[in-house]
Amino acid sequence: MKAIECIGLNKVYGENVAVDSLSLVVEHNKMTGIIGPNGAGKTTLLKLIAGFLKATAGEMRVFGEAPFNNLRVSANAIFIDDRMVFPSSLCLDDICRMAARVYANWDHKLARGLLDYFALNPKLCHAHLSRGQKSTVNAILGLAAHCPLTIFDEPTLGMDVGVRRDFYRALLKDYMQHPRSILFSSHMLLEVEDILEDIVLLKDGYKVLHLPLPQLTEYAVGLAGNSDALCALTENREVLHTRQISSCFSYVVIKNDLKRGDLQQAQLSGVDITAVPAADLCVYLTEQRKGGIDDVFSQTKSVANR
Amino acid sequence: MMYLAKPSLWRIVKAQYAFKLKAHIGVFASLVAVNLLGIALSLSFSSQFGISMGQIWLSMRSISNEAVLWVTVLWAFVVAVLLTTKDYSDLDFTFVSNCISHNLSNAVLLITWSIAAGTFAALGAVLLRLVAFFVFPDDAIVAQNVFLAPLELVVGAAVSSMYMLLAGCIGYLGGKLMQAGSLLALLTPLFALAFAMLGGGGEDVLRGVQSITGFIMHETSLLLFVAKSLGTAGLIFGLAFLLSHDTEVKRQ
Amino acid sequence: MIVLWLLGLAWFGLTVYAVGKLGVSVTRQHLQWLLIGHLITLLVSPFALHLLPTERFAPIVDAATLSDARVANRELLQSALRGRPSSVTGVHRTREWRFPMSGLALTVIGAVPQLPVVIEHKTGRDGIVEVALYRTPSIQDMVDISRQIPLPVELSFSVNALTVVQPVARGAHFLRFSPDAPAQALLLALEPQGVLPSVSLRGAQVLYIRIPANVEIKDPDPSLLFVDREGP
Amino acid sequence: MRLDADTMKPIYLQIAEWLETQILSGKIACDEKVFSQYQLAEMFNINPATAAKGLSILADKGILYKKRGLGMFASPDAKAQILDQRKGEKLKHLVLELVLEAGRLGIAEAELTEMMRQANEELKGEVQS
Repeated sequence: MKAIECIGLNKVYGENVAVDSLSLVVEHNKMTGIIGPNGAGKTTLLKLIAGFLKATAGEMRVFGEAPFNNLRVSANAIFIDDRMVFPSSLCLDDICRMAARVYANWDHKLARGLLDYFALNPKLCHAHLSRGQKSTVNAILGLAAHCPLTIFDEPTLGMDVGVRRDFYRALLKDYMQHPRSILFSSHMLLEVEDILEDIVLLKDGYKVLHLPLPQLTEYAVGLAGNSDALCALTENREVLHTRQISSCFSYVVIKNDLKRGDLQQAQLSGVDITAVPAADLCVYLTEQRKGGIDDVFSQTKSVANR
Repeated sequence: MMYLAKPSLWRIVKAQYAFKLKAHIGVFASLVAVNLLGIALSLSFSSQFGISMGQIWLSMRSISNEAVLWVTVLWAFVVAVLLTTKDYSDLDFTFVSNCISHNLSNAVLLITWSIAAGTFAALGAVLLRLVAFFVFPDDAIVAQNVFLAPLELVVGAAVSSMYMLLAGCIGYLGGKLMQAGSLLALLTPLFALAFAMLGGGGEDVLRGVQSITGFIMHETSLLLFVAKSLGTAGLIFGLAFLLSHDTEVKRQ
Repeated sequence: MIVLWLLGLAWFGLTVYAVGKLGVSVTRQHLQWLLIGHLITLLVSPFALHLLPTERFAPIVDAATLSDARVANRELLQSALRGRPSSVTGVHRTREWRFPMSGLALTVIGAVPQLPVVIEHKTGRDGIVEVALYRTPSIQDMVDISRQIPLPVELSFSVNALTVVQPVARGAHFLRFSPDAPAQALLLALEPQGVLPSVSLRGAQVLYIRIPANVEIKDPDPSLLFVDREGP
Repeated sequence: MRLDADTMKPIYLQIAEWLETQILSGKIACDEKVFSQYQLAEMFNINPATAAKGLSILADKGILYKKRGLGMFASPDAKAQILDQRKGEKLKHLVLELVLEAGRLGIAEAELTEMMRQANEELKGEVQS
């Protein structure tokens, strides 16, 4: 069963194209990370999926139905972000009770247990919480709702490291006990990559790739060594990232289509072959800037030397 | 695998209504404040005239509860506009909602608030009399219209509630217009004005407005009055609903 | 009244200050209590209204009473002159004084305009001067305002001289309520209830003095009137 | 239990290696049931799908076998297989290093084999004496 299916999805705000002919299929009961730099269209895509926004063009199906303004999709999805609106006069307990009324699978014991664990008094007002506490409460709501489609849009903003770690573990355990489709957007892939199954990488509103995480780690390799040797190796290959380390030594990331012979050749010419961490790869794949930050400094230096 | 929930619209509307009623308790508190304000205004803006009877000066102070009524009508309007603003509007979409359930629960909420406001306004007239007793301790009280008959109170509450509902629906429509796009909100009154100018001057429009208000206000049967006001309110609300049916949830 | 307003204003200001400065958070419970309290006040007020002292009410007169009052107004002096000031319906004896006297001559000082003084010789010689103030209702716009404007006449008696003190000009304040506006719109049609006719009826007054048979009025003022007894 | 986040090795490979080490050290005996993907996910705080990939690598190599409905079990020859594989990998790597170094030093192939033979004899002698 497909949880999400979109074909040629477009979302335009005035001049700004937030989502650009995006096609995506997410199978049900997968934990998928939506990764991309700021402004890649993550939030817009998630809001389109949650049915908050209306697509400008293209088709979008969530559990087989168009999500915009759809009560059935809304009842089966929860959207967690740091801009969730809560009435300031109600306490956390009231909010939980409301969630219990509208979400069929609401797990009250889990909600209570998590609130208790994070030392959040159910009698507290949402308005009186700190930013991190608010994020924690939102995340708890997202977990306890047990929605077939659970969307977390940067849920950890403001949480400190310990809480973040606990939350990731809670998410993983809850996911294993109650498998469901989870979308998790973050620009900090490093922290969450272990618990994700698939990754959708976005850039400028389009999909760069959609791969299971193990495949992503094999997607590219890093080559470090003599620039000349690297040149020979990278000829006719897709170079994803280059970094000049010294005048004759550089680091290149290429798409992993090396054959056994190539590996041998590399080793013989003194080139180190390393795996590229998924988080780094995502950065390389979505880099908008030309070159690296080092180039800025080398340019200013050459100007100064002149 | 988790089963997919089949929500019933009515259940969601009920939950949203109960949630908002509880969440917006401040609205009721403001109603109390407005009620007291109306009473204070009624007391301070009482009309007064004097006559002299030989050596004796007679002064007659007239107190009307109209201030209570109009302040409450204004309250109903403002509250309805407020209900369409982002913070209030997005509240539904935190959890399960669509436009229909959102608007329906708002409608029920407006009806509840209108009935409360109407009742408050009608009973406020009684409280006004009681307060006036103590605020003007030296005045003799003309024993007319002091005691309101139960029927008068009930009819007063019902009629006031309808005024509140109408004001609320107009406010809701205005708020939704504003949310739909500031341009449209700006243009609507301009168009109306231009239309009035071209279509035979302001007097016709005034007469039109009068005939509309007269259609509702000058009704002698309570049932017909309620039916007419409910119909008009429903019409206005329906317009607001159609206007906001395709609105996106921005949540920011 | 101004003091009351100032007090209210001060209370309001203090509350706002306290909430703002001391950070007293207004919780839902507070608001609930405020709401419940106000609702109870509203619901109780119709009953509380009935507990108010009736002395402060100025009753509305009906057409019959009005015409009675008109007749009484016209005929008070006449009937007083005939020795029966209270014989007309609607005439009230509002004040009475009794003064014991020793001499045989009484001086009445200070005639007040609009206050005829009628003197009657009693048949007995009990040595007591009885004074009574009679009046007919004052009606303004169908409201009986007599009670609220008692004639401020004072009498003093010393050494066989009765002094009528000039009434001090004073005001009477009335409060009236308009009918409930929204209910009126409908109920007016149900039972027509026009505006009260604007009648202004000033009540007539008579100071009626009864003196013992053996007492004479000294230096009779031309404005003093004497009971003109017809028959026995 | 934690995985080494600093290493460049993908997690599923680390899982596979960890399981191999468990088998080598005898903590998991032959024909014994190994951890399920969910147990592994819990232990290492990773997605169960990633853990499953680690298991499937071992299954592909024949170190684990699947019993339908029961889970994954260590093969009877799991230990030997792992030993073989590690030997092969390590030795191959060392030999490559040796050949590369010899090339840089300009040592001919015959000389290199002679050196290896000598080293082997010396070792034997030491062991005997």
